[in-house]
Amino acid sequence: MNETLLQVKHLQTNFYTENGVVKAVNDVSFAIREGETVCIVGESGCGKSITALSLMQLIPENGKVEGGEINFSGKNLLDLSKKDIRRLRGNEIGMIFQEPMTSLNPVFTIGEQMIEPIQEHLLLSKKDAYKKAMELITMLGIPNAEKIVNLYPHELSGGMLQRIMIAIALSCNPKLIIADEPTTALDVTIQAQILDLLRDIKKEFNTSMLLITHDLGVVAEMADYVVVMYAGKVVEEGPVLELFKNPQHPYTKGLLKAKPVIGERKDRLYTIAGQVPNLVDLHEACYFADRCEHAMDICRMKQPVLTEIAKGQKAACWLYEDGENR
Amino acid sequence: MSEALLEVQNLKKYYSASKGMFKKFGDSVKAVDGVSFTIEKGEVFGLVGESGSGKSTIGKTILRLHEKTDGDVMFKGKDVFSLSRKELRQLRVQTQLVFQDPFSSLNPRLRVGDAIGEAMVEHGLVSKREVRERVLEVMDKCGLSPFHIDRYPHEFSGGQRQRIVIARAMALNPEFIVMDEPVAALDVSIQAQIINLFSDLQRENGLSYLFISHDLSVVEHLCTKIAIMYLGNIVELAPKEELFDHPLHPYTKALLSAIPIPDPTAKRERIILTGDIPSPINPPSGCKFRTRCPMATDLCAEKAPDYREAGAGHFVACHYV
Amino acid sequence: LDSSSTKDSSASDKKGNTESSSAKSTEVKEYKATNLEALPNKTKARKDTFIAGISAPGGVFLPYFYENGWDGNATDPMFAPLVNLDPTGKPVGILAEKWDVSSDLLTYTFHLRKGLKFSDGSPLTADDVAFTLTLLHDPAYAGEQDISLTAIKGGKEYKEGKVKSIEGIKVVDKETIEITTEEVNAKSLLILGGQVLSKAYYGKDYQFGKLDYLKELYPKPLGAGPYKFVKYVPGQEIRYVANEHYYAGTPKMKNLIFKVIDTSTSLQLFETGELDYAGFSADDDTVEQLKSLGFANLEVGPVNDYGFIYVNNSRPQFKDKAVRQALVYGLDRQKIVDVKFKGYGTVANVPVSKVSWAYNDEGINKYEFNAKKAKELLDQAGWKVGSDGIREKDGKKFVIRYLTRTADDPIIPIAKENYQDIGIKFEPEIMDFNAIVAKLGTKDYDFAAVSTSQILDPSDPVEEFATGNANNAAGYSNPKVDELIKKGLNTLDIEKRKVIYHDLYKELNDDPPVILIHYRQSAKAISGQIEGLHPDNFTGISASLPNISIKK
Amino acid sequence: MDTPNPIVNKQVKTVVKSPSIWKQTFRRLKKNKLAMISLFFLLFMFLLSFIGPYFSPYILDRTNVANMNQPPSAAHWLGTDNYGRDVLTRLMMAGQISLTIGIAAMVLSVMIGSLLGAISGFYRGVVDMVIMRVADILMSIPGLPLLLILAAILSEWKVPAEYRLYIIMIMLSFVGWPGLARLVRGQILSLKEQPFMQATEVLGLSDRRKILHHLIPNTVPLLLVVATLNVAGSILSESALSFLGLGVVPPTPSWGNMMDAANNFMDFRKRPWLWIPPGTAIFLTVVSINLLGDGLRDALDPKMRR
Amino acid sequence: MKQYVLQRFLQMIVILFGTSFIIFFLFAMLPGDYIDSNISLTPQRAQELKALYGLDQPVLQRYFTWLGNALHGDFGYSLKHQEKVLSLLNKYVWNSFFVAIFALVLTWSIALVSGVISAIKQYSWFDGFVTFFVFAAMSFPSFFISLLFIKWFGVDLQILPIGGMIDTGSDSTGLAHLLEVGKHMILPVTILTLLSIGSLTRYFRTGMLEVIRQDYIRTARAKGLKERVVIFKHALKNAILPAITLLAFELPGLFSGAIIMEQIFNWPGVGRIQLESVSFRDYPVLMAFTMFLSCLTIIGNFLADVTYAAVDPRIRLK
Ligand SMILES: Nc1ncnc2c1ncn2[C@@H]1O[C@H](COP(=O)(O)OP(=O)(O)OP(=O)(O)O)[C@@H](O)[C@H]1O
Ligand SMILES: Nc1ncnc2c1ncn2[C@@H]1O[C@H](COP(=O)(O)OP(=O)(O)OP(=O)(O)O)[C@@H](O)[C@H]1O
Ligand SMILES: [Mg+2]
Ligand SMILES: [Mg+2]
Repeated sequence: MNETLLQVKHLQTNFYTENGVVKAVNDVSFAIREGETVCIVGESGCGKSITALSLMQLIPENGKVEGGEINFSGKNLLDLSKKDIRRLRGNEIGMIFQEPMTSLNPVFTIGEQMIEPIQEHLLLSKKDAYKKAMELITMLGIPNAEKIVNLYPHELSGGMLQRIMIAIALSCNPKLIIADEPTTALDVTIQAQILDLLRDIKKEFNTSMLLITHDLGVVAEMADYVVVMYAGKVVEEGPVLELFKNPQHPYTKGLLKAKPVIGERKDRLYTIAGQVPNLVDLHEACYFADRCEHAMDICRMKQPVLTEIAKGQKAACWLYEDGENR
Repeated sequence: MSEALLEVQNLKKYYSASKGMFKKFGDSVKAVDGVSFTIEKGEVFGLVGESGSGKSTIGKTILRLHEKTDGDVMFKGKDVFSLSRKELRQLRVQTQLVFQDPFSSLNPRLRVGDAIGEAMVEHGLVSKREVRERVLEVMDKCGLSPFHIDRYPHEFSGGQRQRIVIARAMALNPEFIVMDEPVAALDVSIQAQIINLFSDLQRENGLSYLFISHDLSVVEHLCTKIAIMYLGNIVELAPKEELFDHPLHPYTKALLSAIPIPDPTAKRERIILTGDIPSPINPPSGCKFRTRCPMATDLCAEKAPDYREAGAGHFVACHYV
Repeated sequence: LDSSSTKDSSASDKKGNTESSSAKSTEVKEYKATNLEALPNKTKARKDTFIAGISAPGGVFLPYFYENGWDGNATDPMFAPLVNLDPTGKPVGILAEKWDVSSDLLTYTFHLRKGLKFSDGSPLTADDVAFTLTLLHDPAYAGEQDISLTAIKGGKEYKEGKVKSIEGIKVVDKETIEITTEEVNAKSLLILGGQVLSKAYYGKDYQFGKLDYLKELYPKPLGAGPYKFVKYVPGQEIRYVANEHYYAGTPKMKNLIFKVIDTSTSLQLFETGELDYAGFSADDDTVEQLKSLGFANLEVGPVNDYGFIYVNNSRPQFKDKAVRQALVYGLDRQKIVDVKFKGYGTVANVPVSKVSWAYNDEGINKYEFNAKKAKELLDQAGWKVGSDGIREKDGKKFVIRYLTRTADDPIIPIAKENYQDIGIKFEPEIMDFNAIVAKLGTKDYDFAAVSTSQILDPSDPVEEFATGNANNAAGYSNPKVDELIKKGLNTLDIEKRKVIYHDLYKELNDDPPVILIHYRQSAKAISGQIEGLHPDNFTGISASLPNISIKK
Repeated sequence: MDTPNPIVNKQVKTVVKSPSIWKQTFRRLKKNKLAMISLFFLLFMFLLSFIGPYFSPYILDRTNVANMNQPPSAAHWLGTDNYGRDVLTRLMMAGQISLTIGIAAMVLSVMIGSLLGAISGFYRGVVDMVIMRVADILMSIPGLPLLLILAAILSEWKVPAEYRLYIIMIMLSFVGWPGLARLVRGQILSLKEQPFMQATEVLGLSDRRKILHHLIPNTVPLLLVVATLNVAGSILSESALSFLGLGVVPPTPSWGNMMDAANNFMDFRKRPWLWIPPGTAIFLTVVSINLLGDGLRDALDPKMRR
Repeated sequence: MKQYVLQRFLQMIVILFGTSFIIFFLFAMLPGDYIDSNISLTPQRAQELKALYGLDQPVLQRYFTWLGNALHGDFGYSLKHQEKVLSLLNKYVWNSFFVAIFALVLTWSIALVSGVISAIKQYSWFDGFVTFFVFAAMSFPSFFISLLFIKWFGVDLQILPIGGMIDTGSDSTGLAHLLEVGKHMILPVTILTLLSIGSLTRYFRTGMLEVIRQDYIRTARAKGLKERVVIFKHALKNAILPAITLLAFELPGLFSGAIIMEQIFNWPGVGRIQLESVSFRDYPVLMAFTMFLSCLTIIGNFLADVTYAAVDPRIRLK
């Protein structure tokens, strides 16, 4: 059994806004073992990206990690000095951002931006770094690498930019890759190619991966373990097979039902009625209760905790609590 | 028989590729290299293809955000590129575009409510007093909550921004929308909600779409006609059922085989594309796909295949079908 | 914007010293250096160099041709004149041993000293003098010397190209030159006896009507003064070295430097030993400061000019003599002087400087500030106070627009207040010098502040009051004055002229063409280790340059 | 049992009006202590300048030579100048002029400059060429002769002193716009290429709206800096213009000409009460305008919201 | 690109003609001419002199005479200095240039660093100090600050010369000369730097405040780059865009001389020449100098446009 590489415990990240405190990540815990791929899925706006950014300690200025622990190879990242964190970033933890267009600096060429971490962490010469950058570009299926390195971000298509972001994240062979929707802008053939690539890397270097995606197909292909989030909280988690076969939480069930499947050709897609709560004024209750088909009185009064229901599978739902806990 | 809403004929769009402004190198990027299609009223036209094959470029060019290089675009029988300023302004109400990248297409200094509402007021669709109500309505349809209205774009998650952009386009009640990856950033439940909204609008208001997406399951669900693009050209175009049931072009086949299935236990056979990935700056001779095509022959290198009708309404560009 | 082309005030003040017979120029106060130990190290380190300040030389080092008064100062040490003024303003011979004037006062004969040489060793003869005067008659000559004032016989014809030489200029022998003029003019002597240019050097390529070749020589001066030119560092300094061919012997001080300075920091430059000599406009702050230095010899005395306000006599409201008198009575000139010079200025009532031999204020009305009197005079003149407190006559308000160059002109607040009190509206307006001059020329003004340039001859400042004089910016006309002006120039006898000018001053005092404001003083600071320097009001330091030395 | 709290805000039918941008900005500004102090200080300066003189026992322009150059005392809190005038009274009167000029010239030049710059950067092409070339010409004509000529014309037309002030303000902004316009244009050029501007095109917004609501607000930080710097510049250049006969006409005081009155070394060394008060007034005004500008900048920056 | 440059070049020529025309006429409109400024001349003499200098001709004719000569490279003689205008300017302009260029480099480097630090440590004591300092320097007129510095360093401490460019009477050459000039330059350069540093610091600070909150800065951090690199490379290049325009403004400034500073420090620069040319109505100097500055302004603006497009690849020149 591989060792745990990353252990997140009770992570709490809040944003201070005019309208109040946004509890974007609210007591989130999970772990990633070496060589394991953990997927986070969940409602858009539920705090997936912020969770990832909290790990890198790159949350926007008006936000703050206010509690919890992030243990990475035995060190609590929250205790590290700025310098040590910097050394980890890009080198041991690579991150792929969700919006590639705004995430690349418009005034530097692709090449200039790619060689930076290579030079910084792998200490290669500029020439070698360029060579490596071009290799990466080719590896990610973008033709004409020598020309691409001289282009500016706005001259590439969305998919190309996303692959550039992936290339940057992979460039220093990190131990952990955090990928925030890495393949949304890619066509399926390229996506398949990239997923293969990620898998190869994972196998070869025993790299762990935190994958955030909406595409349940991708989850099914890539994940070893899945964490489902809703409104800043983990509502269910479990090994991928279990979870797809046997979703427990009503939200997870809804998610799986909502996905259009090739060849099905339904008239309407299944949707979960209602809307996500405002993360500013959350009350003591199950946050999903208002949209839940099985909502009970208790759901509106007390928050369920994440408990193990089946082997390795946990859910936070009153449906599965024993009577005495109520 | 439904009328043609949008007619695109042999559209070309080349970007001149240059580094900075001093050194010119290479030729132009042939982002769109002769594309023709027709979208009828009430139709959802899917555009699928390789990343970088020119989908977004088509979307922007037919709405005259870029100047074309060649070809014709007719909207409701009028040439889009020869519209007067006034006519163009009318076109802007009738047509909309949802950008691929939602964040950068939102003005960082504009509150979301204003971003959605301003065009409505500008075009006199609602009065200033009513606008807020109308905005809330649209937001609700697109899965946004009322409390979002006074926030600024950077305070949203990727998916929420996507919904803002969709709401902004919907607010004008257009007849035709270009959707550039509108649902890629959305989680499936919201995605379902939005897609349902799209089909409702299509059904009830006769709204037409050019729907650009990588997610073939969504495309299959929503679109009536689908075009597959490869490197600036449409390689196959057919009604939905026809395309999914009888794909002809080898690229289409590869594409369909690569769709990830949301079932971890599923076994699948993927057509792996190997070979050099060509660049739009100097595409390969003959058939552009030949470098990666499992069935390429010498003929493919010599001659570009004709774009022809292989069945009823089923067009394809390949020598071997 | 220092735009007057007058000579350096700091180097041109007269020392009214004790031997002077004139009883009027006695206000000079001297303070001797008390502590030579305090001399700045820089000064102490200088053994054979004397440094004086100069404001803004332009680099044209040729008398008559420079366009910039400072260049005039720069040429003084290099080019000696035939005749110059002594510290009392009377002519003395320099290169000319003596001169004779014919009894009809029309012919001047200059007798040059024997064996004069230019600084390159070449001889200086009457030919050079003749050449100099001829050059000034050349039609291409564009300098500011107006030789026509002397009315040399045949000069006009020469200028027009009708004759080949000037009839009135006659070289008698190597050392004697005779110049015949056609009009008596008390000022001709100084013009004719000006600085001498070498014919051999400056006249080599001379052709009638073409003077451009001289431009080449502007930066390479050659004269017969006590110092010769070494080097001009543009905008920085002019360096000279003692001229061994100087007629009175090689000057004792080997090196002379005119350093370019700005008046706003000249005090600091003197204080830190960058300058051996500096002149300042005197006020109590400056004098105190200079005294406190301890190492400076200080002379505080009057300056050879005066300040006044032009009044446009051609405007109806100022035509009336009583009104002009009222305007003088109504202005607290003492206050202006006090504010401006803080105890070192006096109110002017005579249109000549106190250092001039012509100065005489006997029987002169002092026009002490008297608002009541001013009001009476105005009332009499028909200017009645209107409802808004402003006087009016024939429906016209009494408003004075006053043109001045600087915003901190003390006349502005004081005149505004004073005139307000007697019912006149005073509107100041600030303008650049050239614009004011242009307005004076077209008589498009009410009041304008001016200061005279250095007064070499008492006639200089008053000539323009003559009716019809083209420079009569005041538009003043008084037949009696016209006559006295003419008379003053028609004799060369100083005693006679004194009387004439006294009469003129009395007349101008009663019927004032302008409002005289101030006489000012200057503080001249000389480093304690310098001996023999006696700056005067007519030649500045140049007269004593041959005599200075460093105290051992 | 109390009723459970609704977790989700049900669609509120009664539409809450969103606070206007100005109200919101001011609310945020209020949280910035420095900016508020500055705001109050500026208000204080205005009151002092426009109301203060009425409480002064001294008549503004009355000279009193017997009383000249007095150091601060109980009778003259800030001493007297070399005409014996009360420095405090003059300081307050001067404030009227300096504050007006500083702020009005700033507003005017920022308006002209940003608008022309935006138009030029937005339309490019011929419009851009014309505006920029006019700017080039204006920038290459030396200010000094231009101002001298203006002075000559004003005096020719006998424009009364009190109106000249307005002309100077217009003049200052007229001379000042090309620089600002170029700065703004530069920013607009890159803003214009950003996708959100493409989005406005898709929405069919009018050019007016694109410029005024989308482009210029994004240059606000720059404009605020220029504006605040401009105030200092205008206050000081007013006195420089006085020398050319364009500024306020003495004896009317302005902070700038009060400072200039102390331009010799002796006043500088011996009579600090002549220059410290106007200098400090300018300094504090400029600093508070700037801090206020900073505060506004932050308040208007959506990403700075807390 | 070539076409763009050509087009701009043609525009430049047109503008230069326009400017020369405007300036000539403005100048002719100024009350008083060169001769008028000499009050001691008799009217006849003044008339003669005007004829000699050609000042009595109609403006248009004078303009075309001037233009004709200028096109032949002949800018005439200075009336005041009686020297060829070009050689006159050449004598003084470099003195101004050297002070200006040192001040420029100093200003930009200090402003850059302090502006950037102020921005990333917004509202820190450093930011406060910089703000205070910047505005103090801005609130006092330049002559005032100059006098203050002269008093401190020249008179009280006596460590720096009060004015001029060389020690009086010095004939030093080579290195010694450079050192000597350098010493005299310290105060003028400091003053010029102080005067212009304020606004620039502010510009950099705002530019930086805008940029450091962008997503790509986050990316740069995520790559594990040193904070220094993140700020001074990634953020700065974006923040510096408006500064390019500012830098272009500096080009003519390098040669135009600083009138007040030059006067107070007796710096033999061209500022004084320019001032004189205006106040004496020495039109050949003024025209030549203004045309020179116009060229520089236009070139500066052109360079700004080109550099702008080079630094910001999103902008395309048309
Ligand atoms: N700077 C911010 N200020 C205030 N709230 C913020 C900020 N950034 C994010 N949020 C809020 O935090 C919540 C979580 O955002 P996050 O980006 O983590 O969502 P996500 O799960 O990644 O969603 P998506 O799948 O749509 O990207 C959202 O509700 C969002 O509104
Ligand atoms: N502004 C531009 N300048 C130069 N080249 C560009 C520009 N925009 C796009 N391109 C090029 O045009 C081609 C097509 O781009 P486009 O954005 O249309 O692709 P796409 O099909 O939308 O891809 P994706 O699915 O990745 O978004 C790409 O090769 C891209 O590099
Ligand atoms: Mg996200
Ligand atoms: Mg795209």
